[in-house]
Amino acid sequence: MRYLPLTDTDRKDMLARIGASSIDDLFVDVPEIAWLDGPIRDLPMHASEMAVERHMKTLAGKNLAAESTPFFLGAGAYRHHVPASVDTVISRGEFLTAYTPYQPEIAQGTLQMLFEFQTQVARLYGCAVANASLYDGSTACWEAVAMATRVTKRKRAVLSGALHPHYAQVVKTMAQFTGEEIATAQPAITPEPNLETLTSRIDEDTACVVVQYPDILGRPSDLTQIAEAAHAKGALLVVVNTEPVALGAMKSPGEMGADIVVGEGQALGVGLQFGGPYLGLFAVRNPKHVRQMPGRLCGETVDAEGKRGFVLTLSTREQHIRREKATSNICTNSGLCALAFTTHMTLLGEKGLRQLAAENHRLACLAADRLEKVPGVKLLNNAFFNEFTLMLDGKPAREIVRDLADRGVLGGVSLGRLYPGVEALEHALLVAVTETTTEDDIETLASELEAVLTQENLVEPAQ
Amino acid sequence: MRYLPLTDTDRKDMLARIGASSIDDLFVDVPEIAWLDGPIRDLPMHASEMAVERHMKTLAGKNLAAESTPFFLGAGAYRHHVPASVDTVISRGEFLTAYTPYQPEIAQGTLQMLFEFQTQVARLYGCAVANASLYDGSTACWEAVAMATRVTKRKRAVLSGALHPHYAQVVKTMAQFTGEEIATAQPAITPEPNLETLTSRIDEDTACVVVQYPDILGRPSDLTQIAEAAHAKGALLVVVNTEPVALGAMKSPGEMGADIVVGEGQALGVGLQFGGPYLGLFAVRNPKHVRQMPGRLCGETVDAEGKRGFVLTLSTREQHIRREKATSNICTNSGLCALAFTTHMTLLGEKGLRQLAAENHRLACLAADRLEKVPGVKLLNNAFFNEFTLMLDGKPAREIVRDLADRGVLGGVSLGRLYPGVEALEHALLVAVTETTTEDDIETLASELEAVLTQENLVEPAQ
Amino acid sequence: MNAPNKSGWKPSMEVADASGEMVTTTGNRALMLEEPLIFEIGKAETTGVDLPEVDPAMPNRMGGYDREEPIGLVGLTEPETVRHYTRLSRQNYGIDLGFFPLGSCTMKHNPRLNEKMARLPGFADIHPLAPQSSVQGALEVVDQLATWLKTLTGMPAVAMSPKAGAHGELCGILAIRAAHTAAGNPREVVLVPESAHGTNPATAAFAGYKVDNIPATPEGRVDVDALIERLGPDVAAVMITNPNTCGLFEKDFRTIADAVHDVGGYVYCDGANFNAIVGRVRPGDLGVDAMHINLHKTFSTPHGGGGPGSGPVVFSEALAPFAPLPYVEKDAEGELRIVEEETTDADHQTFGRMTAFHGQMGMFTRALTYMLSHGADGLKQVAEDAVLNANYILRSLEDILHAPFADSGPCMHEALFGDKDFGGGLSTLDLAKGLIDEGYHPMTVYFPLVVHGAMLVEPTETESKASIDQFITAFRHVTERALAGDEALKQAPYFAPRRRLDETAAARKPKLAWEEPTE
Amino acid sequence: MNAPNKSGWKPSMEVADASGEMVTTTGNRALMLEEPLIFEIGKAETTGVDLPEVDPAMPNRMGGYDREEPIGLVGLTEPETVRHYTRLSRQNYGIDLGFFPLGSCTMKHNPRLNEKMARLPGFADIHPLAPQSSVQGALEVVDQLATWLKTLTGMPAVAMSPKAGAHGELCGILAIRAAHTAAGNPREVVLVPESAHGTNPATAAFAGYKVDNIPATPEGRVDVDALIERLGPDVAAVMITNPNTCGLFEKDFRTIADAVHDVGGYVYCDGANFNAIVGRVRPGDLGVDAMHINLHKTFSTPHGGGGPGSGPVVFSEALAPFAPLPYVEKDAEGELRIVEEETTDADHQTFGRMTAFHGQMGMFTRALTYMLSHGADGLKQVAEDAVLNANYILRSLEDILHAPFADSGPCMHEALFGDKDFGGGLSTLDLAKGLIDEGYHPMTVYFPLVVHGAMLVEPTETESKASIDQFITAFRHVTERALAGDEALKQAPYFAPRRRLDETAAARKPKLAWEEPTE
Ligand SMILES: Cc1ncc(COP(=O)(O)O)c(C=O)c1O
Ligand SMILES: Cc1ncc(COP(=O)(O)O)c(C=O)c1O
Repeated sequence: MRYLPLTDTDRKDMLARIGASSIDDLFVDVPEIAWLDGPIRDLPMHASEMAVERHMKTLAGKNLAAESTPFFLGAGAYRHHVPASVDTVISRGEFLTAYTPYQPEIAQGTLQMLFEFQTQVARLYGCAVANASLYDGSTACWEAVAMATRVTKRKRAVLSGALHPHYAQVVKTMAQFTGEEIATAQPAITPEPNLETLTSRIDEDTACVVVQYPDILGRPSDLTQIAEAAHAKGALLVVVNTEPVALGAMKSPGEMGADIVVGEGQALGVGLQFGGPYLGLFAVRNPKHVRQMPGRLCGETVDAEGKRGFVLTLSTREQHIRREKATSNICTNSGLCALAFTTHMTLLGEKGLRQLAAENHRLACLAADRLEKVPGVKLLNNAFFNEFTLMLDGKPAREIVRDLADRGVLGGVSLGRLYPGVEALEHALLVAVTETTTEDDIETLASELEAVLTQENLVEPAQ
Repeated sequence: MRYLPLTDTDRKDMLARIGASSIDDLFVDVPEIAWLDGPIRDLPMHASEMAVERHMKTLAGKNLAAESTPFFLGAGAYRHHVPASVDTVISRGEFLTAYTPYQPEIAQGTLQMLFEFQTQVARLYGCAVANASLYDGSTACWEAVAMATRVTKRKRAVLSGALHPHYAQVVKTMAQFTGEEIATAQPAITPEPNLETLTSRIDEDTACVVVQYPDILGRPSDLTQIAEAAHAKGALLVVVNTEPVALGAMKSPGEMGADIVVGEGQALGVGLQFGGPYLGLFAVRNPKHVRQMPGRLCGETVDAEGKRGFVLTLSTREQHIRREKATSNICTNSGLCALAFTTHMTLLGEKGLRQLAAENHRLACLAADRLEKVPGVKLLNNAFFNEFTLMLDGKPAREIVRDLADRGVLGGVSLGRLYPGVEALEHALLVAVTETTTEDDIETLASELEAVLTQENLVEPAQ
Repeated sequence: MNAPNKSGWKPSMEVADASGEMVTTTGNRALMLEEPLIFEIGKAETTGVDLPEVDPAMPNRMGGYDREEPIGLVGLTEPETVRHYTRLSRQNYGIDLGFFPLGSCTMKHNPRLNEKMARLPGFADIHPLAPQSSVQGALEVVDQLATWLKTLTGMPAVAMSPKAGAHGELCGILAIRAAHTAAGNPREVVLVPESAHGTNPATAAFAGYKVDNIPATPEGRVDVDALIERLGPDVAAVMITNPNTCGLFEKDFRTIADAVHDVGGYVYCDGANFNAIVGRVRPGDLGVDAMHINLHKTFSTPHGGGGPGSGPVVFSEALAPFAPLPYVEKDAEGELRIVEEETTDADHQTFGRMTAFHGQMGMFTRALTYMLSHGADGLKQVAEDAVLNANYILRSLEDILHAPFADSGPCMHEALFGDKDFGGGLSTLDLAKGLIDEGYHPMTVYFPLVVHGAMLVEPTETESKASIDQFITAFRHVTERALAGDEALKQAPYFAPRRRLDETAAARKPKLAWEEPTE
Repeated sequence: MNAPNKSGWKPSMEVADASGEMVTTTGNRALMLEEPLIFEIGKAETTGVDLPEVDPAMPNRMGGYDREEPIGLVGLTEPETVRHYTRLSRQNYGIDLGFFPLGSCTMKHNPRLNEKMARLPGFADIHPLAPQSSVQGALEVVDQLATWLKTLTGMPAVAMSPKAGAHGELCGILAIRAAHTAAGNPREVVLVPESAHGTNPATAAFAGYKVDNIPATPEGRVDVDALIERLGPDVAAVMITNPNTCGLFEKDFRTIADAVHDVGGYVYCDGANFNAIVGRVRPGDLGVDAMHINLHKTFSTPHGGGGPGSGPVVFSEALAPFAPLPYVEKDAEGELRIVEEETTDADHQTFGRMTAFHGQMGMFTRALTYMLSHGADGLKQVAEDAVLNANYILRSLEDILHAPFADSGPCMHEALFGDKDFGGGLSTLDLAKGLIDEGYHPMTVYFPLVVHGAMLVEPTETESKASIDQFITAFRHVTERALAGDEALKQAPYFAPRRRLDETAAARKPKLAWEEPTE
């Protein structure tokens, strides 16, 4: 088999050296009850590269790739153009086939890139320190809540209703086992987030308040106001961002007083990938909180000759040293996705990121203007970055999304998909627009949406 | 622009250091008549990666990729499965972005791989020494003729009629300028090559006789017999091979007495690529002929500490040293294609190459049997490896190929395409079958061919 | 790029060659190249993308939250970017470079077909919330992979969404907790052997359990008697790694499992070492209730310098109803669909959602490609060759190194050694650094904790005999130096991009982000 | 892999560190790894592909030509293969690693988008003889690229099939010969300046011409008077490189061209250095009849360690009819088609076919991608930055190095130096090897032949100022050592994978293929 270098002669020679008469001798400690003879049934035998490639291509061919269709999905996962050189970098065997940098003398490549990554994330978020990545935005969100309870020694977390529902669910899942109390709400369908309602829920037992920026409906909020309210009660402000590109145009959460900023990084370098692997970003504004952070941290130091170098540091927070007292159980994180993110960010730089953000916003404004003109469509948002909420007349948005898909347009994410069974939300459609969206795509969406909405109002469908 | 690191500040600073007031100062030696102001007209301005990618993908989308259709083309370019790891290797920046290994101390990677490549090619061809590659099989063929004239000091080359017509044309093109006399003929449509006719054309003025193996119609010949005839007259036997996989099953030209063996190497590692870049292979049986060889040669040596290493050697044959007395004018050759070839060959090894050849032959036999059953189709060949000639009733094969293409089948290469205007050949179709051909593909070709041939015989087309 | 005096390299730190005669001003040593930080070479106004200039007059509907202060990022053009990361990469060791016997981490070859398949737009360029009819092929990947995992482990259910091994552990423990809770009492304690990986106790604690350690026997296995002794109604679960982190098969796993089940507890198996038995042993036959599988270990998805991984969890009948959302199932018409909503029948009492979307799709495509490549026969061979290679190493080094469990029977996929008898104050660390100079990535050191100065060597099945033989020669050589107390080893590595790094200084005054030097 | 004692490395040749204390048995030095030949580690029975076993009973219709003897090949599995070539690659220098100022070779960054586009199945997986209706997109690539080349050069026609620069030269000279022949007399002589690249005289000779040298002036340009003097009815053509290989623009090109035309000769321009003027100067305005363009220089297709290249040739009206087959043209319906047959009207007197198919498609897609990326404005900037960088280097080193043409005006894309005044018998070669230790690929040395100990430095436009500044510092440092006669330089490089290699021994007893050692 093409991945197995031992020959039968090798195997014989090695068994002889070991003093075993057959390979079965090496499995003597397996109890009889668990012995199998022959390869496990019901599974195919080995196959050539060509045969496997055919099989996988057939499966891939059954999916509608975003690149081949007008595409407007967001809701926590954004499609951006990833420069070709990003793949060159992450495909370097020295990065791809390395492990966590436990031996820093021969892992400076990974370590220096992580140090650069941490710096980029911290600056993007307006924070002091970022870690070397977590699994994704949603788990980072839980880690932030858990950290806030450690820092404040309080158990109650207030979640904004406009936090991505999957993120809220992850937090609630964890909290049901660990005793945190999670106060949450459904998003109110209003042109602007209602901060009063949110801040009124903060009390003396509140460890943190968790707000998404821009939120699940695409609306920005005045984080300063929430920060003040939280800090007044001794609580921390946790801000979640699912679209890092937004921060190329919009004030950072750190600048506005967030204590912990977490987010999803897939938008840069990583791609859609049907939801994973993604990239959890985690940063704190106050360097004093560093020792409460979850995950790996890369730090600068010097070698025995005085040359600058990098190492994983503060590992006494981590499971492999601290075991049950660790700040998190995370081990393998999203190293290669961090590399993709940092490479993309390096290509962008301050200038490119700002341009990218501006271009996203420009096209989103165009799309909002155009789509609002479709009869039966209303734009909810007063403000947005590259994603906004449309209110649709007629049948639930979830069905409209399916109708659009039948016409070859991936028109957005319905709130019905995100909040199944919640009637109040079922006519809302989230539409995301990025630099990959063309003006033709916008026109196609507008006309197909119009067709779908009109058709629906006919007694006999035209088709 | 994304590929240009100088900033405007850099440019200003650098001009100052140079003592120039503007960039125009550096172009003062360009005569006024050739000055242009502003970017050249009629060309577009720079574009983003995304825009360029879209443009190129649109063009790519207008071609019918072999992978997406039953595919039977050969005639000097063969489609084989290239293992994914080949692309990993040739994409390594250290290989991809290196130059010809002029500084051997920091080019051992390229040099050692070339040494291994030369050894593989020499063994495949049954020769003593192979060079480090030429452009492609057709130019290698001319180089062989030119070398034979140098070795024998004679001017006449006898070309087999069954030599790939493009190769014969290249030889004739060159010869018309350099005074060689080229004796050539058209292929005779016979089940076996007629060696008598060929050997009868060899005389005391003949520098070499050039034979393809298997030939353009897919037929093998007894090279031993030709070698004897050639050697009897003091001429060299040049053998051309366009399908290296064949030599995993068939006797090598070197074993049968060929003096110079040349060929096309694209079948391994390189791919179809619409005809280029390809890989010219060149080997000699007699090591005494080495100093008459064209192209680069990599040789083993030692470094100042006695460690084994590799260098380009015998460069006194080459243009950069020998100038007008060089054995060839070639400089840049096909280095990266050689790397792809050698990587693929290393993955195959003796065992894999033999298996690959056997699988090609098995499927070709299957196809020949099946296609012969189609009414109006006759198999010409008595013997073949993975390509054979069919004689088709009715209209010229060239049109039948087009009809098949309209039905989504790339059914083969018509001799009409290769020998335009030669009526005697216009009903012949070359069909190549490789391990990438499925039994379904064969069935599809058979039934579509039957449909096309039948349809043609109807007075009113069914369609 | 590479501005002078910008990297950590100071001009005064010239490099001298062996003879002390040759020095370089750049700090480079031919192909071993120094590289500054992007912040030292990049510029705010430089970019490696071509996008329209920002037009301040353009409509702005961001609600007044414009970012006015500089972000503090720098850019590089594409040539500079490719070079920066290429130079950095060359300071790294990877499997592609040589033997990487990092015990417990299973550094096997990452087949390149996997990489190619994962990049097909049909897999890489689809949105997790795309209409399900438009991603049936992706759901088939999930479904086929799930089938392989269930069949290989002999377990009836699998949760695909966990993002790595530790996340899988969490998934398993949360299901156990949910099952206990559903039965009326979550219980308090999870038992974890001393030799367990740090993620085991950390996970149990993260899920709200108290952790009790179980001792190991002198032969390197779980002390069954001590464990059974400790069992009681407070014990929610035991977490046992099998094959364990000493590289041994837990012979009495079934006995333990039965005893745990008898007191109403659940058995969590850490399946990080499944690669030793895949295709030969089905954990389902041993009484396992939940087990995570690191696709990035057993099924060859690349580690990428620290992730991403993927940690699907197989479940027994008892735990299956509690599996997390979302999951993929076939509906009546045979169409695959993603179940994202809680339902409340007996078969579906999900403990909830662990992550935003459906799991590590990019790893699924790679793992499935790997499984199809090997097939059932190949996977069995994988386990056998991995075990053969490890035993070969164990028996080739046991005469010279302390091999504490050499008499405990054959090892599985890894061979464990200890640091006894080293001379001159030399340690496991010194030996590891000596191996770096020899061109190897060191084995895992100081883990598991049950062996002093532990060295855990895992060759995997993708290493050739010649490679292992050369490693044994080098390892013996460095060991001999350690036994002889060779002082020079204390300073190793000599030839790596950096000499030993000061980890204490790094932790004492953490410098975790770059700051503009104040001059 | 890496069996002990298999590579050139002998066990006795241990590596010592700076202190002489640390040695390795493997010959490796941490990340600088030794690697044996495949023939030393591979086996005839090992393979890295999974194909059916050969069935001897299978039908055999090969006519009795079975290969019975072993071929002598060896195989490696995929893990071994990837590692073998990765280790080898790490012994190579490339643009991705650092500055590669190889004069005349134009080692500019190879954009990764180009690589990605060339691999699209719609380009990479199409057959050269596929029905033309099925490859219209490919023909559009050829056609669009042809349009760019004609527009950029201001020439009316272009032949796309030549496979590299030298093949392009051949194409041009054959067209010239065909034109002369058509006019009744092929003529005998081609004039070539002393400073020309070796391919120029070699090509002329290959095409059956006698070569006469033209001297250079002390300022580094063609001696116009000598050239005009030599002109006559026997002269078929002059071949002039512009910008020339001394890095200077041939100011009098037009004068020369007119004089050549006056005697009925043709002007061939070696366009290898077109990168210096692209977008700013159109060779068509200077009287050129034929010029090849190295897509692998000016238009960024990668050199790949020695190729492949691509050398399209632009033609004047006079030569256009003689262009080789095949070519792409638009038919009446606007469909593109490949013309493969000779036709015999006045507009089509092709000299024939130069290569089997239509040219280097894989390079065309890359070059077109590059052109579209830069656009007309970007290409102009390319030329300007390349020239700016070269002049910056010239002026930053002329005080310390012999710069023979420093007073001849600004240089174009490359700066030329000579070896005057080195001490202690040190040479250009020693200086080059010293730069290797500093982490650079040396410049071109001993070419052009008109300058003693020539050093031709071509930075290209894809180098940053910081990179060039560091290079200048290092170059000055090594030059100072050369001027001071520093003996240590004679032994350089010290840090590369190999010390200086014995080229004389290699040529004396050539060993050009591996042979099983006889023991
Ligand atoms: C035995 C064991 N358990 C659990 C883990 C954790 O897995 P992951 O790193 O994927 O979270 C590891 C990883 O090193 C391990 O070796
Ligand atoms: C001036 C000059 N002319 C011609 C050539 C030959 O080009 P190629 O190597 O593509 O055949 C070169 C390449 O080095 C060159 O520099």
